[in-house]
Amino acid sequence: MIQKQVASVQDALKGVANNQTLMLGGFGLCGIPENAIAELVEMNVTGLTCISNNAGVDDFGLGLLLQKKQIKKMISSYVGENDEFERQMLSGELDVELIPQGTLAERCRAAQAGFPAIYTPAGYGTEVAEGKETREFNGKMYVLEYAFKADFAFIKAWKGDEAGNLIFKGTARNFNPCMCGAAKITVAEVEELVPAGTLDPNQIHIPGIFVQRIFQGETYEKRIEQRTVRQKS
Amino acid sequence: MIQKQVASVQDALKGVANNQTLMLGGFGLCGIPENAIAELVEMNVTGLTCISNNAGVDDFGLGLLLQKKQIKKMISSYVGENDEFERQMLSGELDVELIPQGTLAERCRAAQAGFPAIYTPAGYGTEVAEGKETREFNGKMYVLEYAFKADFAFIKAWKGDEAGNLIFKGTARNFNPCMCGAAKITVAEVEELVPAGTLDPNQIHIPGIFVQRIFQGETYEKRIEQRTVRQKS
Amino acid sequence: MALDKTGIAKRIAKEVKDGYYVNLGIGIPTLVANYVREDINVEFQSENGVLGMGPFPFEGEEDADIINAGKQTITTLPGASFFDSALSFSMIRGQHVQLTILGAMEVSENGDIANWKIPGKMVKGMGGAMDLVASAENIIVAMMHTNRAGASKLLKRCSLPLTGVGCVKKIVTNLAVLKVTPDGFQLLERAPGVSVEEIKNATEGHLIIKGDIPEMAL
Amino acid sequence: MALDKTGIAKRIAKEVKDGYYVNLGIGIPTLVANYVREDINVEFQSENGVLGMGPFPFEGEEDADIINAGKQTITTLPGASFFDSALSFSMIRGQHVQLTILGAMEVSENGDIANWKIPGKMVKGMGGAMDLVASAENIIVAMMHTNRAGASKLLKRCSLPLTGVGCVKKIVTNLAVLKVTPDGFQLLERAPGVSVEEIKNATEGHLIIKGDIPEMAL
Repeated sequence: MIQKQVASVQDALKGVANNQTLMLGGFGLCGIPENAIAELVEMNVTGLTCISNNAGVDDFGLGLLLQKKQIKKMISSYVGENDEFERQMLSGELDVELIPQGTLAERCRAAQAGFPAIYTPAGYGTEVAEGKETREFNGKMYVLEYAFKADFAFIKAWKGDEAGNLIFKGTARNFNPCMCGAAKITVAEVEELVPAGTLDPNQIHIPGIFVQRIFQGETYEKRIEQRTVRQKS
Repeated sequence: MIQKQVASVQDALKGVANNQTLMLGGFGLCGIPENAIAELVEMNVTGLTCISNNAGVDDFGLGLLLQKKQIKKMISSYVGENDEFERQMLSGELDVELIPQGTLAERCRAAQAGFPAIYTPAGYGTEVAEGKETREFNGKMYVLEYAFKADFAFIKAWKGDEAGNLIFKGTARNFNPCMCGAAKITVAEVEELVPAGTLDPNQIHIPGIFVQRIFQGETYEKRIEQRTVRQKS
Repeated sequence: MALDKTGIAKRIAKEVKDGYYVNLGIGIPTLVANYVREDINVEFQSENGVLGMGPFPFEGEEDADIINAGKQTITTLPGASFFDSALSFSMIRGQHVQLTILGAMEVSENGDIANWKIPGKMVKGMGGAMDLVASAENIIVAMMHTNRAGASKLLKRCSLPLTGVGCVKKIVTNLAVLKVTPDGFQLLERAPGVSVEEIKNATEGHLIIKGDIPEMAL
Repeated sequence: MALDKTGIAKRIAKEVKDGYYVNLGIGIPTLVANYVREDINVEFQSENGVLGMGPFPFEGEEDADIINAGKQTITTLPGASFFDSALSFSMIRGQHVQLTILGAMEVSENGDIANWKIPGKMVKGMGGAMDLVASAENIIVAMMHTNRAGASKLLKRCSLPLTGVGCVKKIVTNLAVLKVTPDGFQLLERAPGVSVEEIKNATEGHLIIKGDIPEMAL
């Protein structure tokens, strides 16, 4: 078994530097690498390009990095519900590349799986496809989209083991699996880190080969963005 | 919940006809749809094109269809250990397209995921790439390979539920997940079929949306091709 | 009388057929789930990674790890499954989802849709909408017929940046049900008490009116 | 004395470094697992869908659902995982596997490899070999230096259909360890008691001999 466990979030983020490209898992505030984000704030690295489906809210998730102007560019599919983001974007301080959500997932997966590019129908005929190569297959048009290149991927899983194996919970899975192994170094944080052999090999969502470093996060706030409930009748 | 359960292997294979293209899961004899294969023999459909990593052995798996000359063409990555196969291939009775194993998996996945084609480095510079489009990305050469088109996919899973959700066991997983939803109709057979709600939604390998029909196989021989053991010391 | 959002959702719910997997967008489409006939079997997919969505959780039972694409806390029904974003869009791109219902800012008479950006003003992003409209074979748009300023949202050509090209099949608004045809918007049904004239006046794109236009049954 | 298959496997085992994920082909490569140093941590991947392979099972404990790519029954070690063929080749194509060891029928001096077909005679297929050699950054070939007829398998140009082009980095045979360089096969080590002359005679491709060639340490 190849040991992936590191002692702390500080050890896990060694090598992160200004002007790097980072991938961050999560959908909205669900399944985001809270501890890695907190440490990025602490480290105060700047000029970051962040590949993440969303940009957090004003005071949580990637919003914390936006507040401190650590992010130079966001590559996302949806960035609503964040006033500071909107301000920085409209003022031109922040560079924003909006791409379709499925394209985002698949450009991560391409990087993970060694594919240089993919053909997707998403965005054909829209400004997302401007300047991009397009091609017809069986009468339908597709856009050529390239694999991402990133320095670090920050992943949040539910459980993990020393070997780097990961299990996700519910919809906190989202982009996390596709980003594992899609960057030079993949850092996973988990709510519960267990010894190798504890997890059922049949039920592992991401094998440890895609993970370079793993640690147990100190705390998780797991903030809910839209608390919707019904009443017991 | 959308009901996918059918009463029998006969119901599950309704619509299978001569000259169709079939996908069949399995690696060697591990994780093959034994009951569907037995029914294909029974139905005596002929002129089949079979997409399957291997072609079984002389008296089991796809070898049973070969014996009865039901197969016109095999698309596989490895076809050793089958004398009748070799005889039919060398005599020209059987058309054989050999393709790299990763390409086979990914052409299935492309069909499942709505991608028209993929670029893979596998086979570049070899006869597998002859007549195919090639292209350079970042100084490396890739071959353009197209998504498969198939009429039926026959899948073997360990457990499944009425909603068509599947869980695989061990290395019997192999090509089965990539073939789900990669044909017009996906037929899954399982060792144990349970009511919806029994399986943990977090631990489902293939969601039922990719499966049109599911049934519990009557028996499974699960033959071992290479029984290798060590002695207790 | 023009429909309210609930009315639009109720009318769209009638388009949902037995055995359909359905993706519901944010806003009016989300409401559709409440009005689907109870005697048919349908599963709702949310592109953030869940199939078999159920109602909102009871108070105190919310789970931050179980949300829909609108980031709302949800529950799941028996037969549900969770999966990652890649597999989720495999379902969508691979046309395994039978019906997509989403909102729009503009639709054009050739089926183009715009719903993700107002240049210089609002840029929330397309989320999964571009993947959905580029792949789905059956797309219904749920929206108000006109914007707050009273201008038509059913246009000859969209003025806003497009989300997808020639993809919308049907539109249900507060005033009408319309089908996108090669010749323009064909009026299928009127909202209760709404006249053809009112719909005509609220539609900038080419409106096709063939024979008597019945009122919607809700 | 020329090495036997076990000797070749032992020599190759020394190329396996701490922290490596390794894919072993069928035949001699499979034996390598038995000789890897016990003080280093290595995980074996098999392309049919398992990472963290252990030894063969004890008699009576075989599981038909747990095999390696050679279709042999195996066990798994703590930290193992099972996955599908697509994810398995993501590991390979994505260069997450650090070392690939496989057999060959022929290797050419520019690193081409042929190991899947003898036209008109033997066509077993390439299995995962074409994916492995097209993607792996570190490929070691394990084979006999000559074929049964005594002809060299280290050639100027392969005569058989290729598996991959310019991909082999190192070759360990029963006679020698060789590195593939832009100028040809560079002889690195001799098998115990085998002379440079013997290796020369058994090598059809261009052989580069620089300085003293040490004997292998096993």
